[in-house]
Amino acid sequence: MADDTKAGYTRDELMIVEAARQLRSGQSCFVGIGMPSLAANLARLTHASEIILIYESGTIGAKPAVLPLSIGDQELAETADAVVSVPEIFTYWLQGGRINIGFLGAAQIDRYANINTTVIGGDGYHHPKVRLPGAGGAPEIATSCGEVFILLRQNSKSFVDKLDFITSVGHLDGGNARQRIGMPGRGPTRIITDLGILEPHPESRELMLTRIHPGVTVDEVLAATGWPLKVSEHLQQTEPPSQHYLDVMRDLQQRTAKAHAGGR
Amino acid sequence: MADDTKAGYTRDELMIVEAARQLRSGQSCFVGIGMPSLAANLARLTHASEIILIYESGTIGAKPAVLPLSIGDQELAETADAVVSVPEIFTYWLQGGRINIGFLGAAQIDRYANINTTVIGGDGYHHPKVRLPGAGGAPEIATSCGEVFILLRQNSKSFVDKLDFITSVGHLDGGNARQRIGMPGRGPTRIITDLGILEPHPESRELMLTRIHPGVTVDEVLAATGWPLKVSEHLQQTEPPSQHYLDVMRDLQQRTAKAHAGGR
Amino acid sequence: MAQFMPLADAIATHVHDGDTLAMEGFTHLIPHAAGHELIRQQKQELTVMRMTPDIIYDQLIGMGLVRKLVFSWGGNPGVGSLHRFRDAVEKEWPRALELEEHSHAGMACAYQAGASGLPFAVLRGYAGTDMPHYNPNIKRISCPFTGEQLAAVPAHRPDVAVIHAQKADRAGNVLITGIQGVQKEVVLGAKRAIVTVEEKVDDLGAGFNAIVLPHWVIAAVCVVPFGAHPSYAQGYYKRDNAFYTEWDDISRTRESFLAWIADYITGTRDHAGFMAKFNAAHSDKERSNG
Amino acid sequence: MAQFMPLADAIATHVHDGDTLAMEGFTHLIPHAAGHELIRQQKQELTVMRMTPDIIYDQLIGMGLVRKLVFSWGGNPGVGSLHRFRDAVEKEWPRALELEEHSHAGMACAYQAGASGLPFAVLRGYAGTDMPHYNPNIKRISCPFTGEQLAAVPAHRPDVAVIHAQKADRAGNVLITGIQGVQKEVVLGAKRAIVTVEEKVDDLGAGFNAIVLPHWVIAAVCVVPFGAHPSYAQGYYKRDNAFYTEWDDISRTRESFLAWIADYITGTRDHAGFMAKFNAAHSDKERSNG
Repeated sequence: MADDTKAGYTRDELMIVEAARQLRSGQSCFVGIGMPSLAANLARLTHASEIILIYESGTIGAKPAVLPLSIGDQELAETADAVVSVPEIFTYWLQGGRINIGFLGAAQIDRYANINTTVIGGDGYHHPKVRLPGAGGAPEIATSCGEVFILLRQNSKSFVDKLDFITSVGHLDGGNARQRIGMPGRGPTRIITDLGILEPHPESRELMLTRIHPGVTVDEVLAATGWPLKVSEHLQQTEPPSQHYLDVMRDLQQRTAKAHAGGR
Repeated sequence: MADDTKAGYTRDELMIVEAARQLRSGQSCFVGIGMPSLAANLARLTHASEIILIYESGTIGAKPAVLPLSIGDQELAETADAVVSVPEIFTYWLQGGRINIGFLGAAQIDRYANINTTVIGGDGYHHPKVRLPGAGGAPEIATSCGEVFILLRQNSKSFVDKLDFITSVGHLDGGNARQRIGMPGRGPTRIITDLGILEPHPESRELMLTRIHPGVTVDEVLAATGWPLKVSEHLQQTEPPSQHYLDVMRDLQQRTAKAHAGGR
Repeated sequence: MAQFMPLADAIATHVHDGDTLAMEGFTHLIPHAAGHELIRQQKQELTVMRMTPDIIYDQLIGMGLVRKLVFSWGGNPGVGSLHRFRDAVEKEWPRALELEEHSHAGMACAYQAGASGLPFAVLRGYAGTDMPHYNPNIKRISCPFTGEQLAAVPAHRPDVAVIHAQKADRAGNVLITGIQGVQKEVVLGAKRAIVTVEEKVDDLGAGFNAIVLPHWVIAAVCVVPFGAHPSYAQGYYKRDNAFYTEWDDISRTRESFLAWIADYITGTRDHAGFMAKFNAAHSDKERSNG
Repeated sequence: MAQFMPLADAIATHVHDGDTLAMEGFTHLIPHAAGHELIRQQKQELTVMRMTPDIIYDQLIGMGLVRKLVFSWGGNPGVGSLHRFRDAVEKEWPRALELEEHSHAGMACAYQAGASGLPFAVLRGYAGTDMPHYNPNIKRISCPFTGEQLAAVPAHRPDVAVIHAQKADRAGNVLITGIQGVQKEVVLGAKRAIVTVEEKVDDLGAGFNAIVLPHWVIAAVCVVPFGAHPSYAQGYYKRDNAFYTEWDDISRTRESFLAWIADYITGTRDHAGFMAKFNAAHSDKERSNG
């Protein structure tokens, strides 16, 4: 975990706020549990009150007062505009092209934003060192959403030269590879980390560092990346998070902790 | 329409009662509007109280107090165990193999119980003399139900040597033709008419007259059939309808007429 | 995002000459008011699709607005023939009508494929029938695992879907209650969707698992009371079975059909005008019959 | 036709060694009580399928009852790893575990195909991933109209489906309220279905469009209050989030896992016994923590 900075917020907090700031009212957003859910709900509680949150449990337009601990929490069902079956959410809504933004995490990511959530190390798929949970909804989120945001702490274990397994496709081997294999969505358009933001080059689709967070150096980002990361000629600095966003986020996290503590 | 007989019932009434008697409690039955609906509800109100009626509007386990005038009457929705979408009824329930009995009518039928509800006469499909409503649910009812009962007044216009159009398949050109093209259901197992009952020969699948209604002669049936109809060596006579069945049926029809008269 | 607007504006804005249009409703919730408005606005060269083209399409066909019909059952439910449809097919009046003919299962699966963003649907159907001989949009496909031969139909992706529903809330979320037909599929498979509703409410009062179409998949919501008449709206009014029977007479001749349209559709300004005229005429009739 | 019977009888009657079993529930309504009963009855050589094999399958896998797992996401939701699953894959303890691995969309569509009586499902997925290299049940198929390459997966047709729901009426019709997951599909795609419910009622009180599974698609209905614990049942009890966290500790070592099973599962006679023991232990714990 990143340390508290003098600025009064952690790098994780900056990462979440920055992810939230990428979202806009009116967008439909396919959200997983954890950081993506925190970022999307932060956006909903600040500048993007009309954002539409969709969870793969079939809850469409969920407006949870506290963050869900599972993808199918009753809080999601109780606040949703509609609850549909899991097959329907994947066919009519995701594959049907109704989702603007898909939010993904990953265990590993490569320079073309392909991701691995399946196995790491050992002797390949059948005898891995670490067996991860697997694909979940990610392969088709990566395929069918209008665009994909990836939210991931940056270090050389997660940002790797070569994936142990391609679970979900980013830009494959770059260029127009997605179009070539018939993928409707634009794929990952930004990788939001605790150090900065990476975006695919418009032609090669190789990830470039386009923004860097306050207090982070380019060398630090390069050291946290398992390939020779390209840096944009127009590298910009991320806006620090406003106190309002920090307050809303921390309040949401506290409400969540309180609500789930009395679980039994 | 058939005349009243001395027996105190019409041939149409006998046809309906005979169709009802073919059904059993616990069977799931895919029902269309008109005579099949009357027969199936008569069965439900007499010996087969636990029969499960399914209408293509998505109403499963409907128990209408009066007969529906359309396949999607509110009476069906209000009395059903479940109301599902039209795609679901055709995929999960019909194609899913959940229906024991499908009830069909027809404009024309041939000796292998193939049926036509599309076009008659004229210059073929594109310039017919009579344009009929078309297929509706019939082709897949004929394909996927455990077995199919066909309910149809018998005359040489409807029982024809050659169909103008094959809308739904019975036994095609006979023998094991259904199995050959991969149809899961057994197809039409009985044709219930106002003159008798026709059943497919166990091997050739050509329809044979196996039962004849009281007061009907074999010559009369042969004259009402547009091909040289085979007659079973073991031809039997249909049981006359009991007064109880006639009473229940007439009461249902009266209730229906009364309910729908005050329509506006 | 759903915008509330008068029905005339929704039709004018979202339906163009030459569009492919699907107005669905399975006996229940048939969007008749929207059909009437198409006639008032004389939309031309339409391709119309519908599982059960009943009175609503008989009217469009009789007025010559339809170039092509994609369908699976074309009758007057519980009554008999659709005379305008038959006249178009049998006599090419007022114009020839191109047909693309499916089974109900084929249509339902094609709508599902449209909603699912797939180019085609697979079903076990049509085998042995004459239907594929006349419809090139019915093909065979092999299961890559078992080799079983199945049918394939292309997805239905209409330009415009039109449905009727009971309620919309202020945001434009729409609730359908009762027999739901293929309405969700046609809305999600279409490029634009117009929904007419009985009323606008503060709160849909929808329980878990109710059929709610979120506002952001709908282009226009129009409040049109009795918008499904002579079809019905569960919880609002019953099916006008008598009118389905009357339609058999009205539509039987070209003259009586055109007179009825002139009187009731082009002779009224909107659906409220239609309903007022219709109710007045039919209460007179009942009196004269009484 | 649904028969009411004790859960132990339903498992004994309808689940056989070597069966393919799908116990579904998407976070909500996971049939944990039925999973425990499989352990008590030591069913062997099972193939189990489930989109999200969480604690319920971690237990079956840890007890060595599972030969093969068909799945799409194997973690402890909101907590982390499934340690028994990982131990089986990484160390083959207590036995090697064969995997058939899909995406959620692939699993959902395979269940739909099973319910639909089709041999396979089509989806736009898996392209470019390594998943087809390790799962021969992911193939490519061409659209016969557009030529687009899509993915195909075979239908899921388990021998037995097991789900949990809120209510059954006297006839055995079952009502599911809230997040419905793939429960309808798995029941309709299975050869036999066992449904555990919170309670038996005279009248389901189901509105239009509620999720009702009719009695005649179900083999056995078992009244098992708290049958989804530590998952939740909308309207009855909340998710026991604390136990999901505790499971991380319990399941981390083989010894602590086996001790817990001996204590809570094989050491109790049925689910009522389990819940009594569980509640007693956890109220003690809360007291000792307090």
